[in-house]
This record gives sequence, structure tokens and C-alpha cells, in this order.
Amino acid sequence: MTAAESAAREKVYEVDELTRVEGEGSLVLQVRKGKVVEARLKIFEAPRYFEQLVVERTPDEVIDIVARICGICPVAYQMSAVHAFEDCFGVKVDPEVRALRRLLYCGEWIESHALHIYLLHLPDFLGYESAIALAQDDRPAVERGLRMKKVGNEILAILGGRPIHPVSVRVGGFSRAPRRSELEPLRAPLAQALEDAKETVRLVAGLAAPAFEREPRMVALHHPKEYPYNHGHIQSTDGLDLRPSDWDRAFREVQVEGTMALHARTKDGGTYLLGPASRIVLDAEQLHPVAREALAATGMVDAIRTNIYWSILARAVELIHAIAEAIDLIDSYRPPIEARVAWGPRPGVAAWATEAPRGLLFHRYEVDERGRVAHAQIVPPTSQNQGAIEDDLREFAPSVLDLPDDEATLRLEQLIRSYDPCISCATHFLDVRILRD
Amino acid sequence: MAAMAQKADRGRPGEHGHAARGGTPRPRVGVVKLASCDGCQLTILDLEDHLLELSEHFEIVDFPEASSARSNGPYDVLFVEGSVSTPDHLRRIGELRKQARVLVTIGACATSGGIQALRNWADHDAYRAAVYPTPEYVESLARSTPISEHVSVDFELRGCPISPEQLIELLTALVTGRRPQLRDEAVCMECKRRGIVCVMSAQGIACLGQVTQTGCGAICPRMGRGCYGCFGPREQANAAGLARWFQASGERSAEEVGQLFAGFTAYAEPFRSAITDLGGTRGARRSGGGGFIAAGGTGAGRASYLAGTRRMEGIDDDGR
Amino acid sequence: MMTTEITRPERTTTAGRWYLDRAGLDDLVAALAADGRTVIGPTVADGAIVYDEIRASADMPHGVGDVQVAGRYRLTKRDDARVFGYVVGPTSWKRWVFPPTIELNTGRRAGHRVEFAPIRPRPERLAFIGVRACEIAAFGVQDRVLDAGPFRDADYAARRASAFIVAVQCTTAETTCFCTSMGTGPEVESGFDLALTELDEGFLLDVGSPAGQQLVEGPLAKAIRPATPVEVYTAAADVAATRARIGDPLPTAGLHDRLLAQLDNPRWAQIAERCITCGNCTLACPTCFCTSVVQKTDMEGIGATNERSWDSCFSPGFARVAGGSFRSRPRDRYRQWLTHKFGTWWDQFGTAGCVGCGRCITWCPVGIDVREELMAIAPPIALSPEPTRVEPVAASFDDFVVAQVVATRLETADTVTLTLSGADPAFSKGSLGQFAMVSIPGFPPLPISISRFTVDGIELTIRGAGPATRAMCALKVGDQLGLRGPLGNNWPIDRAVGRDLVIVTGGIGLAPLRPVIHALAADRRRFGDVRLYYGARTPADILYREEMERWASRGGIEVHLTVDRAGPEWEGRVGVVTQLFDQAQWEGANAIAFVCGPERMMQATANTLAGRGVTTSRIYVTLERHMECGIGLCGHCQMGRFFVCRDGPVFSLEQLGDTFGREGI
Amino acid sequence: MGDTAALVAALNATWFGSGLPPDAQTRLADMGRLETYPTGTELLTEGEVCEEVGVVIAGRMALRTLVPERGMVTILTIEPGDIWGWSAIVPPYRGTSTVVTIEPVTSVVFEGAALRIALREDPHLAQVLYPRILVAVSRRLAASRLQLLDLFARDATGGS
Repeated sequence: MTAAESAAREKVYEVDELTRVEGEGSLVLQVRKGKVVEARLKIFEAPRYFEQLVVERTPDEVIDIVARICGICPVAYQMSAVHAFEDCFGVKVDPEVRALRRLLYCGEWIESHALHIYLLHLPDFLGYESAIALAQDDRPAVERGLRMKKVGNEILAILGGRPIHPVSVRVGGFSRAPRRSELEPLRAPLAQALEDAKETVRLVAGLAAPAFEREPRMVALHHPKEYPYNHGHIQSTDGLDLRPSDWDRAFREVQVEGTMALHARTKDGGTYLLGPASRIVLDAEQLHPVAREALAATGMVDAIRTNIYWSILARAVELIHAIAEAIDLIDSYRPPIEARVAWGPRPGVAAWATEAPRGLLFHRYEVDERGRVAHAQIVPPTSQNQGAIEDDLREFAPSVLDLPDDEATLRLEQLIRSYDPCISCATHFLDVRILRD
Repeated sequence: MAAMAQKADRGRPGEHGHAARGGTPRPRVGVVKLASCDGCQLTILDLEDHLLELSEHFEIVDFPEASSARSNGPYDVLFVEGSVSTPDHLRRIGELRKQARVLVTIGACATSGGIQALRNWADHDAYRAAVYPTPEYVESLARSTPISEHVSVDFELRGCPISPEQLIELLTALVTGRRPQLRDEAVCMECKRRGIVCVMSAQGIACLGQVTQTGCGAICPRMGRGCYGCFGPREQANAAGLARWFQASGERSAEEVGQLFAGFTAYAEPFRSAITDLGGTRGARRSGGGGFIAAGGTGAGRASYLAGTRRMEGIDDDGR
Repeated sequence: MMTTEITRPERTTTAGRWYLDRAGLDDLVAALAADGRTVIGPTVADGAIVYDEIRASADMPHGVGDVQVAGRYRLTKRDDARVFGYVVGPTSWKRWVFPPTIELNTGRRAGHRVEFAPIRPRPERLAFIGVRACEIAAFGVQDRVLDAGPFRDADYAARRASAFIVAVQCTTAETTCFCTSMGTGPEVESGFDLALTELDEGFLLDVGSPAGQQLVEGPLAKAIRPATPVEVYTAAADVAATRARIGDPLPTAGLHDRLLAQLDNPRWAQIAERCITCGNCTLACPTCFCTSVVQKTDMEGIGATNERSWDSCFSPGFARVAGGSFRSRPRDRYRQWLTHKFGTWWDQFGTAGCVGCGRCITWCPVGIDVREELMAIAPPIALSPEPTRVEPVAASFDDFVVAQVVATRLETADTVTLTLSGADPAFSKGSLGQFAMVSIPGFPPLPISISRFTVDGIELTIRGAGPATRAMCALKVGDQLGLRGPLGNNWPIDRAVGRDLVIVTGGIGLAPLRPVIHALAADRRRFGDVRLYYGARTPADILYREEMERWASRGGIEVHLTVDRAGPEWEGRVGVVTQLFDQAQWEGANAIAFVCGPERMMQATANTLAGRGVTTSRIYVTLERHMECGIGLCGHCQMGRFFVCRDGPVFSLEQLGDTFGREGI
Repeated sequence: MGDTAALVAALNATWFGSGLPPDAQTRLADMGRLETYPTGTELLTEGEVCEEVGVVIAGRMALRTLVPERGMVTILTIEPGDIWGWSAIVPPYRGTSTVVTIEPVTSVVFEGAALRIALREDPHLAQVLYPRILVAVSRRLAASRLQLLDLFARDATGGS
């Protein structure tokens, strides 16, 4: 097919069921005369009404329930919720509890990033249908990924009872804090994981990524003293600076015209990018020295800023960070005097944003005088990124129009996977109308 | 591991001389989801130490979360995650059943309807309207239901999420062709074996361990809190007896006791009846519903005896 | 007929008795560790005292106590530094001698061949510190089950043989304890290497085995000194007090037969409504031994490991066979457990399966108390809700026998106790609460309560309020009078077995209850808490003052006194008798009450008791009516459907219904 | 003013104070103080102005009255949980008997005037407190009636 022919024709690229993403979604790209007229990432995850399910529940029940929005990043949901409530109720937790929460988040980042890099994303770059297929040819690489994922899961299991939907996060702290001796067995595998993560950075830095440049507005938490998990201010590459409870001063959810989809936009209607690449760009100074060094060695900071395909590298650098910080946290860990401080509910608005592996996750609850939720709003990173994804698709698509359909579709899918979209998270953006010419 | 890695002939069962599998192709395995959080299928990927070994025993033909390779059956073993929650699910589950020789439901959503089944006590339209600005676009059924309400199920793995140990046991049993050994007993048994001090007797924390099926490793009591029943009711669970005790001993109101059962396996009997007997779910009442939709019913079949008639009791504890 | 009498083994400790101060506990732990043993002892974890590995006395609970009732356990802070100031917690030593899960063997298929390899137990050398009497008894029970032949559990035997046992005498008890009933405690008498009794600052140390003796002569020699007689006495007294505190909450006489005769009792179904069949009781029990084997196979399906874990007869799957479970209903499973523990265990192993540690009561999440269930299903004695009537011996109107005054005692200014002998031998068979018709010729015969039964006679306590009673009070040693009786029914003291008893009385009303108190004191441990509330008009009117002090100091009876009026010199309580207990702490749910006094006082008492949860079927009063014949023939004492003399004088309020306290009946 | 928490705890240990709504407890605790009196302290004299009302926490006290020709007579002893000095909130605010400690006594003590004002101005406090005061007083009354009957004076039972 020549360029002229393809330009003349109208073409619809469809990926019925996106694979190696979490949840169910599809992609429709409509091209007319070489121009993309429609780019839409569609979600057909069944609605589960989480914002309603938490109504009338107590804060601790809410923490258990919202974890179920996503099996890959339940901790992120628990963290945004617990900080929202604690902020609203004026609860001050023990510093060791704060450290333990960072360690818990490290576990989730390690697990999620290792999963995404090795099991979901790397096969794209290397031309395999799955990590299992990849393992036939490069078993050590897949085993490396699994090793890191396992240590992330082990951190979660020790702190929270199990890796998926851990049970110990409570308003005021934890239902139980581990003894020092319980964290000991993590040291050796974490040391190994640190080496594995460095190797991962070397591996992914050497991959070939499609040439694609765009400079989206990037948004992430920023904290002067630490790489952001639970604290810091919401900042952006264009100068935003907000408390994590004030997300809705700068952003809002909008209904995409002609559809049911709720996307997040800045108040001026712009799209923005969340996630590892944004964090690396905004928070590079706060990376763990080991991670900073590894990043510098690649010399690819700019590539991360401008080419979303390099989010895999950003993720790998964060993997080093999370592992290195986990080691430090374990070294300096002392069990809190009180695993959970006593608290009482206050009516008001409980809002907070934390950094899920995929980016900023915002929760907002209206709490009544009995401490029960009256209204809830949950804005997951994927629904915030969706605008940026579609922008990217529109811009990137012309470059693949000359490729055979299979390959073109693969490139588009790979682009979507670069965002690590978590579709089951996206509980309330939903597009059921399929526009076809 | 190294020895296994040599097995390049992926279509073959290997040379272990296992009579049952000798000469036959690897079983074709599918993993699909309906309404769920993906956590149970993630548990398969979390079998880090066994994942590659597994792929030698099974041919994974459908696992969208992990592989771009697609098939639409047939399956020797099909793992289904999630509850039946949309008209499309209704259609798909029937087709999937036809394609599957052995159908295994994994997790609380698939085995009991999941947390989203709390809407079964509520007014579905009110729920839809509360979350979505233009609810008429949203295709969802009034009730979220377990797979077994629609098609026959060969095995079920409980839990929110499922236990990796039980998953391995099931897979191993499928490989060997024996019956999986999954205990049907109270979480308490696991607590006691592990030497965990009972949080209910020693701290007065409400715990559903006694009526909940084991398998999780008693993680909640181990973590200093009460079991919230995510593995669902065990055989002959005396939920009514426990509910009476909670009310009599703990000075908890019927409503609060109902909330204890209104969790991730709320729609599984006898938890379902316990919740209904104790007045339905709080959230449902707040949203203007409060009725309970009779089994098999649509919106029209909703029993009205609770709807709007029950005022919320003024309970003011909940520092928990 | 199965006997459930438990004979206590002879005390084997003959070696010297030593004193170890509290700091010496570290020497003990160190000595055991130096002997290559892992030391297991009590330690605080997750809101309870559990048994776990300890490295020093600092790991043990200092100044920690516990409170246990059915379904509830809480730690408390003691106001001393005792290390063993609590009773048994959730862990039992079974965890170490019969672990929750062990691997039994492995099997493997290799081509057409199969091979098996047993996993031989190589138990580490253990030392247990803080083993209570009931727990030593539990070892004994498990020994009979697992290590007494004809087949033995080698793993258990090896672990059991390797353990060094440091026992502790109980100097405290909780409401859930009933070792006294099961004959297993609280005294540790054998089956240990060393035994400690905790004193204020240290321990009395007894040696129970050559291994213990070695420790005492070797590494512990410097940490100990011979115990002083005061220490030995105090230790014994503290343990005796523990026994008194526990009482005898579960009368076991004939329990085996009584229980097995009740397989169809409707109560089983009632329990099943409350019982969650969670199995906590069986796994908390130190003697339950049921297990199941699960085979773990590798993914190839050719290698397998057999793993044995604790199981429970409460889990439906435990009794499953092809075609279903043969104990399919929860009630079947509860019955299985209870009848095994207290019934068929005797037939199989010659002992009860229960040692009275109370764990199944405390750790039942819904607070089911086996003692209560056993009492309901297989009540200890054929109880009639009404007092039993004793056939009067001297039955006719005028059949007086002559008795002689052998002693007199002035109780108060107007009250005298006469000791009589030579009376009809029938009197020695009399029963608590009965009365006699007493006659001095010239005066009308009067009914007088018997205030004591002596070897060959009785005592009567009489207040000189009228001519006849004044004449009786004036009798001297050697004088004679006529007696007819004993008459009437008795206080239903058998109903009070295993219960708390509340005695409320005023004025001379104490006299008919005095024999009850004597009987209680003589067999004190068969009863729960016994409280006597007594009101008198003035301090000078208090009866049996010296005796009362003895009841309080040695009889294990709480005595509370009050008077209606007093001068400033009286420092005791002033007020009516009900005020003594209308703010007391005790619960009436398990109590039975005997009340005697003026009818208005009994009414007020009954109201207050009812307010504390003592139901009318458990409140007994003794009524006063004019009596002449004492045998129901003269009609004077008729009250509603009763003759007080013949059907009473003791009645439950339930029996009396609304006739009690009603004017004009 | 004493330590509120200690006072709440002390009140909670009595039937009179336990189970009161927390705000009422706090209110009371704010007004009260914890006092300890040695044996023999006369807290209130019959016929004189009664300025304080208290709840006994530990120890016992005697209520005495002067009877011509018989001297001081103890008519009642009161114990932990009992209240004393309730005349301080009932006109004419004069003691109906003399209150003397017969053991070392710990008591929560309120200024009668302050309590009166609080009960007048805080209907919520009054609503929860008056029933308890009424119970205390009616118990006292019921007991006094029984005492008045002098039941044992004519009681000549040797039993039946």
C-alpha cells in the first residue's frame, strides 16, 4: 500500500480487547485522508458503583472497600483514602507509621513496576506476545522480573497480610506493626532485587523505541525531602502548586461529549500526564542516590520527558528507587510505640492525593457527623491520563499509517501500554457508544 | 528449574513418564474476567516461583491481562474472575461455559457476586444515577450475581483475592487428576493452629472467622483485626447465631451487625439472609433504596417491605 | 456403673524445699538454656499471656493478671510484680508436644516403582516454665491417648520425653477454672521436674525428679536457700485459698452415666442455635487430639508429602464419608464433643478428657460454658424445684419425748441457746431448717427452729418474748423439756451445689439458717461464693457473734452485718439489711438465696434480690404461722394451698406466687 | 478544680455516676473536686446550712441525729456510691442529719450553689441527674420506712 493510497482511504484501526492492560478496554482510531479524525480509548469494564458502595460506611470500612477497585494497586487506594480521612479528622500518626506506609507503598511500586516492565510491556519491545513466550528465549530476564515482583509482594504480605488487598491499613496507623525481626528476611532478596533493578535499567535503556516526541503537561506530587508517595504538593511542569487535598481546585472531571466517559482535565480544559515519567521529570532531585546515579548513567532524562515510550525507563529507575528506599527504611525501622493512634470522626470533606504506581490518585469524601461517608469521588490516574493518551494517539497515528495493519496496531497498543493503564481502576469513566463510519 | 527450562517441545507434556498425561497435549487454559478488580487473575501472575513451571504444564491460550495471544476456546480449564453484572456478561458466561470442559470460578466476585453485590439491596437506578451523569448509557444489571447462579461450576476458589496456595493446590490436583484438598472449616481453626490469640475473646473485636471458610491463613486476626469474611461462608455457617451473639454481647445494634456481614461476600447465603434479617444495608437505605431484590428478580421484583419504611437508627459509635 | 471419682496420686516430692528469689528466675532460665534446651514460658503477646520461647525472665509477664469469663479474656495490671499472677491463657503445651502441623512422610513415584520415606521426629530439647496443675494433668491425659499403647504416636512420645517441666502452683483462679471439680488441681503434686509457688518476693521451689534435683544441686545451687517454715506455710495457704476460690463448679459424681443417659435431651438442639461449630474449643483444649492428614503434591504429581494437622470434630468435613457426614448436624457435633470429653473418654482411656482448665469456656467466641451445659443436660442430683419434705418421726399430736438441757448460752440480753441431749434419735437425722414442737408443761407448745444438730441432740435458740419463751430461756443445765419432731421440710441446700449462695436474715431469723451455714462450711468447695447478710436491731442484738467471726475467717463465707440503730460508738453499718447488697458487685444469675426474717423484711429482700437477677424459683423463704400440731392436722397454719408446718416452712417464692406478702391470706 | 479525667473515672466507679452521658460526666467533673477526709470529720451538721453535696467514692460515713435523752444516734451509714448532703440542692438547704466519717473517706464534692445553678441552667444535665438523685433519695426513704417499723423488736421467731 502506498502512502497515497492510504491517504485516500478511510481506515479504522480497532483493537477489540486491549491485552496486557489491567481490565478491559478497546481502541478505536478512525483515519480519514491521512488525518486522524477520531482517537478513542474505550473502556468496557462493568461499572461497580464504588462511590455508592462506600456511602454510609465508616472510614475503616471504606479503606477495605476502595482497595477492591484495583487488584494491582490496592495500596494506592488505601493510602489516598486513609490520608484523606486523617487529614479531615486531624489525626497525627507516629513517625514510624509514616515510614511503614512508605515501605508499604515501596512494596506496591516494586510489585507493580516489575509486573508492568517484565510481564506487560517488555514483550512489546522485544516482539513477544507475552512474558511466557519471552521466557522461552530469555528465561533469566523473566525470572529477574519475577524475583523483583516477588520481593515487592513479600513486603506487602509482611506489612499487610497479603500482597493483594492487604488488611492492616487503618485510620490512625496500622492494625498491627511488624516486629523488626519480621522484616529481616527481606534484606537478602532486596539486595538481590537492587542488582536486578540496576540490570533492568541497563536493559530497558538499550531497547529501541519508536521516535515520537511530544511534551505534555506533566503533573505529580513534589516533596522537597523525599520522592513522593503520600505527601508533598501537587506540582506541574507549568508551575502548579497545590496541597494534595486541593486537587479539585486545578482539575475537574468532564464528560466527553457524545459519550458517557468522564475524563479529568485542568480547569482550562487541558490534558496532562501522570505517572513515572512525570515524577522523574518533576522529582529527579529527590530520587534515591542509587536511582539518580543509574538514571544519569543512561543520559536519557530528556527522552523520558518527551517520548512516552521511555516511560518504561522511568519505571525502571523508580524500581531502583523503591527497592533502595525499602532497604533504607528496613535498616532504620523501629516499631511504632502505638501502631494505631486513637481518633474520633469529624464532619467535613476528606480529600487527598497520593502517588499510585500509575500516577496521582485523588479521593474526596464528604463525611457526616457520625463519621460516615455521605458522598465520594475517586479520580484514578488512568482516567486523568486518558486525555493525554488520546492526544498521543492522534499525534502518533500518522507515523504508522504506512505500516502493515498488524504492526500499526501493535505500535498503537504499545503506546497505550506505555501509560500502564489500569482500566478496572477507572470506575466511573465509561464509553459504551462505539462510533463507526 | 534448569532441567525444566530445557524442555523446548512446548506442545508436549514432558518426559516424566506420567501415565495420565503421557502423550497428550498440555491442557488448554483460559483466564477471563467479568466484573472484578483483576486481583484474582493477578494472583496467577503472583505465583512467581511457579509461573514458568506452570506454563510448562498448561498451555495458556487466553489470558488478556498477561498475553496478547487470543483464542476463544475451547478450554480444558477455564478460570473465570468477576461477577455477572451486565447483559453482556449474561451472554458471555453461557458461551464460555460451552467452551470449557472444567470451569473454575475464582474469587469472591465470581463465587458470591462480590462487593458490587451490595447494590442487590439497593435501588439500582438510584445507584446508577448517583455515579453517572447520564445513567441510561450504562449497561448494568440490577443485581451482581455469582457465576453459579447462571451456569454450572466445577470448582470454586474463594477469597478476595484467592489464595495462591489454594490456586496451586487446585492446579496440582488438575495436573494429577485428583480431587483438590481444600478444607471447609472455620478461619478459627487456622488461627488456633498458628497460635494467633483470638481477637474476639481477647479484645472484643467483631470477627467473622467462625462462620468464614478458611484458606486465607487467618491474615486478619494475624494482623490484629477481625475477619471480614472475604472467603465467604463456610458450610453450615451459623451466621444467625453469631449475629445474635454480636447483638447480645457487644452492645451492637442490629444495623451494625448487618454491616459486618455486608462485605465482599455479602450475597452468599447465609450472610445474605443475615443482612436482610438485620435490615438490609445502610448504604442502600441512604441512596433511597433499601429494598431487597428477590432472587432472579429484575427491578420489578423488588420486595418493598423494607423500602423507605425503615428509618436509620441513630447509632453513634464508630470510632473503629 | 462408671465411677468418676478421681484419686489424686501420692505426693512424690520428698526432697528439700527451697527458696528462689524473683531475680533467680533468670538463673533458672539460663540453667535450662545451658542444658541445651529451648525454654518455653509465658509471655505477653496480642492482649494475652501465651506460651512462647523466652530468653530471660524479662520476657515473662511481671505484674500482669487476667480476667476470664465465658467468651471473654482480658489482661489486667496487678499491683504487685508477680510473674505467675494469672491462670492459663490461650496456648496449651500441646502446641509443643503435639504440634499443630507436622510432616509425617514423603512418597514418590519413579516409573513403576513407588518409595516412601518417613520423616523421623528429632525434637529439640525443650523446657517448659509455668506449667499448671491442670496442664500437667493434660499431659497425663494425652499420654494415655497417644503413648499408652497398644499403638503409639512416636512423634508425641519423643517430644514429650524431651521436655523438662517447671510447674507452677496456682495462687490465683478465674471464673472459668474448675480443676477442683475434675480433680486435677490447683495443687501440683507430681509429674514435674521442678515446681514453683510464687510468694511476694520469690518462689518456694520443690524438686520433683532426679533431673530437677541435678539442677538444684548444680547450676541453681547458688541462687537458692532452704525455705523458711513461714514461706512453706504461706505457699500452702495461698494454694489452699485458690482451691477455696474455685469451689466445685461442676459436680462430677456419676457424670459419665448421667450424661450418656441424655443423648436425646432437647438441650442439644438449643445449644446448636448458639454454637457456631467453629472448633475453637477443641483446638484450645489441651487434650483434644484429633488430626487430619493432607497430602501436598508437587506439580508433577509424582512426589508427595503427608502433613498432619490438628482437626476438630466440629468441622463438618471431619466425619465425612462417601454419602455425607455421619454427624451432619451441628447438634450432633456438639454432643459428640461433650459426651466424649465427659463420658466416653472414660470408657476408652480410664479418665475424663477434660482437666478443668476452662479454655473452652474463655475461648468460645460466643461464650458457651460447658459447665452450664452439663448442669442443664445432666443435672448433678435429681433436683426438685421445691424443698424436699422429711417425714416427721414423732408424728402424733402429743408424742413428746423428753430431752435434757446440757448447756445454756446467753446470746443476747433476751436470747438463749439451749443445748439438748437425750432427745429422740430421730432428731440426729433431722434436716437443715426443720423445727421442733417444744413443750414445758404448763405452757402451750411452741414451734422452735433447730439451730444446730449435735452428735446426740440439738440446739435451740430462743428469744424470750412471751411467757412460754421466757420460761424456756430460764431453763438451767439439768432441766428437762418435751420435744416433738423434727418437723417440716428443709432448706434445699443440694440446689445450691455449684452455685453462689446468698443468705439474708435478720434478728432471730439467723437461728434456722445456722445449720445451713455449718453444712456449707463443712463442704465448702461444693459451693460458689457464699455471702451472709445479717441485720439486727442494735449491735447488742447480734446473734452468734463469735461464731460469725469464725465463719468469715475460716469458713470461706463473706459475712456482712448491719443494725437498725446504734450509738456513735458502733462503727459498723447502720441501715436495713437490703442496703448491704443493693450496691454489691455480684451477679445474681448463678445465685440461690435463703431468706429468713420478719415477713416485711423478706419482701424487701426478695425485691432487691430479684433486681439482681435471682429469679423467684431460686429465692427460698421460711414462713412463720401459728402452729399447734406441726403435722398438718390442726389447720392453724394454713396459707393458701399449703400447711406451713407440713408443706413448709421453707418455700420458694415461685411456689408461693402472689400469696407471699399478701394481706389476709 | 481537680483533674477532670480522674473525677470522671471516680464517678464512673459508682452507680450514681456510671452510665451518665459523657458530656454530663464532664460537666459534673468540671464542677466537682476529689476530697479525702480522715476518720471523724464532720462534714455537715444537722440543722445548719448545707453547702456541699457529695458522692462517696471510698470509705463510709455515718448520718447521725441527736435524740433527747439518748444522745447521738446513728440512723444510717452510707457507702461508696451513696450521695450525702443532698439537702444542698433542696430548699431550705439545711442538713437533716449530721454527717461524720467513720472511716477515711474519699468523696467527690460539689459546691451546692454551683450545682443548683447548673441544674437550673442546663436542662440536659438536670434531665439525667435528677432521676438518679431521686433514686438515691427514694432508696433512702424506703430503707427508713423499714427501719421505722422496728421489725425485730417484736420478732420472737425461733424460726416458725
